[in-house]
Amino acid sequence: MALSRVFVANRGEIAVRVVRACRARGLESVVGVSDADRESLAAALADRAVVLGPAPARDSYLDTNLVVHAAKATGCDALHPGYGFLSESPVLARLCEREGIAFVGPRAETIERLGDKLAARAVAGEAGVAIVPGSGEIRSAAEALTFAGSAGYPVLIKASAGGGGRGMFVARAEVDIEEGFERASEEARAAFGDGALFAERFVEDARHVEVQIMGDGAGEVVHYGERDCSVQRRFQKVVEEAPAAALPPRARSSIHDAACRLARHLDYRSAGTVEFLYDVAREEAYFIEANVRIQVEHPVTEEVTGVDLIEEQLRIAQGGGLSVTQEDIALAGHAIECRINAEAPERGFAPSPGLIDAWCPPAGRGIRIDSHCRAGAFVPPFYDSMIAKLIVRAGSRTEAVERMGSALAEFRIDGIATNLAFQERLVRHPDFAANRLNTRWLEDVFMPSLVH
Amino acid sequence: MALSRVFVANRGEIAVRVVRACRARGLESVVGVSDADRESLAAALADRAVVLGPAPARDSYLDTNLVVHAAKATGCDALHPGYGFLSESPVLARLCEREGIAFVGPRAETIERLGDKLAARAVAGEAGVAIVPGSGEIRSAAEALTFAGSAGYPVLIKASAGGGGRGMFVARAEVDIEEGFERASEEARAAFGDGALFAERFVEDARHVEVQIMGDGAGEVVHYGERDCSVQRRFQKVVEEAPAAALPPRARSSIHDAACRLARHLDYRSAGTVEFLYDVAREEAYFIEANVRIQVEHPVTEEVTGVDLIEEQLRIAQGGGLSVTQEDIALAGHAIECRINAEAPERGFAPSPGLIDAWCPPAGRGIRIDSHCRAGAFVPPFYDSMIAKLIVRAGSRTEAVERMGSALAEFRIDGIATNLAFQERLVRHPDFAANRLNTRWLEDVFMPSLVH
Amino acid sequence: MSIERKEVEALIRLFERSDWHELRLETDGLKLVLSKDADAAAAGSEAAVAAASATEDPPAPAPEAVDGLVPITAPNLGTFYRAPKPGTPPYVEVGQSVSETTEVCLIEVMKLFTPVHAGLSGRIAKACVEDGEMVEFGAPLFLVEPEARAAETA
Amino acid sequence: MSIERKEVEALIRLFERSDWHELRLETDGLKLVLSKDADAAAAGSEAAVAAASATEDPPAPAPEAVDGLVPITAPNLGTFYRAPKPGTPPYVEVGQSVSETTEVCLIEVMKLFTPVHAGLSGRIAKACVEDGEMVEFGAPLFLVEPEARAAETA
Repeated sequence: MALSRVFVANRGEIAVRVVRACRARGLESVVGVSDADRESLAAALADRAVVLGPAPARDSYLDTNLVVHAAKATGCDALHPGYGFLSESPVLARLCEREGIAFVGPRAETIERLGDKLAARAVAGEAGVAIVPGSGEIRSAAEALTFAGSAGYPVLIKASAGGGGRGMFVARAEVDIEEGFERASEEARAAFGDGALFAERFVEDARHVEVQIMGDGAGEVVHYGERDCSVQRRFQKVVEEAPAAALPPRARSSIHDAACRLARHLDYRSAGTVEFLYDVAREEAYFIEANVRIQVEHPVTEEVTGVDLIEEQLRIAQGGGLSVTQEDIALAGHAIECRINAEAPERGFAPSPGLIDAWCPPAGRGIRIDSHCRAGAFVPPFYDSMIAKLIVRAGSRTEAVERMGSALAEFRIDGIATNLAFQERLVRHPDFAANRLNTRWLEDVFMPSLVH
Repeated sequence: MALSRVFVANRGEIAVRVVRACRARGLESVVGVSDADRESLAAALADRAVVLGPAPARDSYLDTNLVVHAAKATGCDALHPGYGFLSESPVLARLCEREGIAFVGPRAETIERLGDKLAARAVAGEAGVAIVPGSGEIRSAAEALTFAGSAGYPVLIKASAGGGGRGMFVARAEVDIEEGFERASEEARAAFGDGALFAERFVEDARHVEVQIMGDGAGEVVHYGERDCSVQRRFQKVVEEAPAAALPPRARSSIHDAACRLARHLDYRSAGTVEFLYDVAREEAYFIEANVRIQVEHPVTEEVTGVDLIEEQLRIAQGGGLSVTQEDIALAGHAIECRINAEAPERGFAPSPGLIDAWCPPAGRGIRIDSHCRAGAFVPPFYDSMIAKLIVRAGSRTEAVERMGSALAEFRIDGIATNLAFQERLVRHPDFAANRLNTRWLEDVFMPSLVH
Repeated sequence: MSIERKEVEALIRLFERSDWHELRLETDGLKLVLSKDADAAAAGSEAAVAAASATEDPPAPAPEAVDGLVPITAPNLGTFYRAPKPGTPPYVEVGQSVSETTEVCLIEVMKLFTPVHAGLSGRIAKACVEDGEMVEFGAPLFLVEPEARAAETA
Repeated sequence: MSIERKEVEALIRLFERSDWHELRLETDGLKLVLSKDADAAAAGSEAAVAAASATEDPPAPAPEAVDGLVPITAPNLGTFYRAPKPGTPPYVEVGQSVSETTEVCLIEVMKLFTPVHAGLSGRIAKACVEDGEMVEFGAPLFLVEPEARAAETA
């Protein structure tokens, strides 16, 4: 499809990233902003910016009709949803389809099939991808008890519609089941308006690994290797790496294959991520879920493969197909990303919006900053607190860890509280250097080590 | 040699670069600054900074004894000279040797043999490296006439001790010889205190290409491919690229071989560059000179090879030898560097020192900034006007050119005049995009195109 | 100087955004007085310097009174329609009186038409947008002469 | 506001470095008064705000009078020697009077010993550096009570 102008339906660093990628591919860009983001970097860099609505996201970034109307009214023939906001909304994808706007992402039906966790597990089953031993939908504490009895404790009870750690509960023994079911069900209803739950075996020593895939929508699929995102706080990723250096080769190639199988099964279009729980003791990986969008942590994959994933998404939307075959994709070195947030770790990670007085990021060889902030920018209190992604690459993981420590030490942001010092202590922790990590390390080992 | 602490005998971005590389290799760093650079970024990032002397370089950065005394007094066991200042001084290298300080560069005798252009041509001859048809030392206009008669016009008359374009004169016909000899001789005496001259054939349509080499000092030598630095103003490089995309494969491998031959002939130690004049019409490359130090433009080579040249220099100084063999070195993609200077192109490139009020560099994928500047930094009037190197890399030259244009457009520096707009117009010129360039393009084609 | 530059900058920004007319600050070595009142005389010796030239862009249109007129602004991005249906007369004409609840136009988003209310009493002084144009959030749709003033000039 | 923030910042910096005691600036919408004189009363209404706390580091030592004492500073980095040779008496002792041309110490750089002259007349009040220590450019070597004041206190 000959495209000429892309509507960027997002804000923050990913809006900047998409605007730059459009420019690189010779496409114009229009960014739809809220009133709070009139002066944002994305608005300044895009060919045009239009103000959708007031600051609250539900009246601007999350209003599907408003976004599509703005895209049409500004003559856009494509729409990039970024991540978060409406990026996984089948409604947006379908509306774009109907209005003749190329949605830079999977087809609406793919989003639907992978968006619901239960449905996604069924798809994985069809594609022959191993899933963590789990239940179908559970409607009562009794059903949860039955499942736990056969799969063994601990058991994770989680919302079917969920994501981001909400509506999740770990039951370590029979006595926990009743409470876990009630709490997870309540949270699921509150957070997603849908109380449906399911249960699965909880792996104690687990790593979160995920495979970056890309499909042309006609059956061709490639993967760009995997990432390790085990460093999480409350199920939110804090640090991400590529490759997952701790994976044995057999497990690595097995998740690559599984991810591609799943994507091919759906004639997957655009960028996606297939997430796996890696059971360190059993050396087995289980499918968790698929993310039908570009992810926050995509730069670490770009740094080790040399590919530009956003440009590749645009190329596919333009009908140009995949630019490479699997054989062309070679990995070199190691990359790490730290999410830099406007938050105060010492005050329970309270968000700290406000005016950035000084912004002195590190620079030089092997340093990449993806950010929408600069000196004089205002971090509005309405949205996500991420203000930058600091990405380093080096020849080896050891060198990359050292570089990240130095880069964090150099990074100076004045005017608002940030997690820079927290991240620096994290990457300088001996366990991090030694890659002795799992999904519970941050909360069980690192956080307690900060208390004195 | 087990080293622990490196004295950084330089300022500006290269001092920052060396400090970071030391840290990456687990070495402490001490930077010797002038009074004007007390608050510099290098001083802030190094483990220690000592003030050598007042602002003028001759009383601080250029005082060999002062530098070595400071290195010894601060317990340094190695010294990195950067580029410019004392980096090509055999006196410094020898003094370091005598005092037991590892000089991060070639041996003093290598510097001596390659530092003088006539001597360097002789060495090239020994190593079987083709040089541009040229004379020995010429002592009179008559001798210049004789040479020109046999080699053909135009002829370049230049200082033997020189560099940086001073003491050079092009004679296009017999009538120019007398004046050219007198002027070149005068300038050579004034600039270098040494009036010795030589003459060589002047290639009309020439590219400046150069090969990055690295030696372990014991005969092992590798090359990291070549750079094209044809975009020059008054013999000063303005934009540099890697690889030299316009070179035919035969010419490319021929200069790689010649550079390695020359370096092996000298048991070359550390990083060096062998510069060639590429005659576009004849498809022949002639040796010009060798630079016995790291160069300003080294990052473009790093971006296409993935190697860290400064760390490699340190490794060699530590006795670790080369980290790679020639077979390990693979090139991918294309990189371009623009030198960002505090100067006003519209006022004859007059230097514009002063206070930087705002410093908003571009960032993101494929963008690298090597700089010592930030908001609030003062650009002192005493030194070189370079305030940043903007380096981009991309999959192809076309993409890299586009990325550089966008990056220059995004770069905002307030408070002082810069050449950002000049560089942007330059890289957006159709000739630049088409790589229709030679060493005279900037002055003969691009500069006139700016007049309206 | 014992006050940090960024604190001064922050104060100036704070002041610019505030409703205050004057701000006065004294610390050990520095006294800072900011005033929006052109008549407020600042004391002290007359070590005046030439005023730096002002080069800032004009401020973006904001829902504030201009020449005593108050804008009715768009509640969100959408297409502006002056009439309920094509071919029908517009909701309001210039010169017409409106009350807070008067419907003055429609804003359409993906075929969903939402009426916009005047939000104040007064007289329509100007229509700012052509029928069928896209408007952004906050854009002035009409300028209204508020009732009090309209009464004066009537 | 018709004055750019960076212009205000630049002015404040300029002022901080200057010898001026007061700076007064008026443009369309802004009046800026900077004063180093704590007694200079600024007019206008008393919309005072609490002074922001001062957190700036003390300025780096500079060759300026401290308590009326004037430093003799190092002309470059080097090793400081109080005496012409090991075992010989120092060039100067505390309490001793010096004139401009009095040699007060040696600075050695790679075995090259250069005498440092007092540069002013007065009385050595303090020796700041131990014999054999490395000093940096600009570091105070001695503090001198200048002649005029020395006469007063004599």
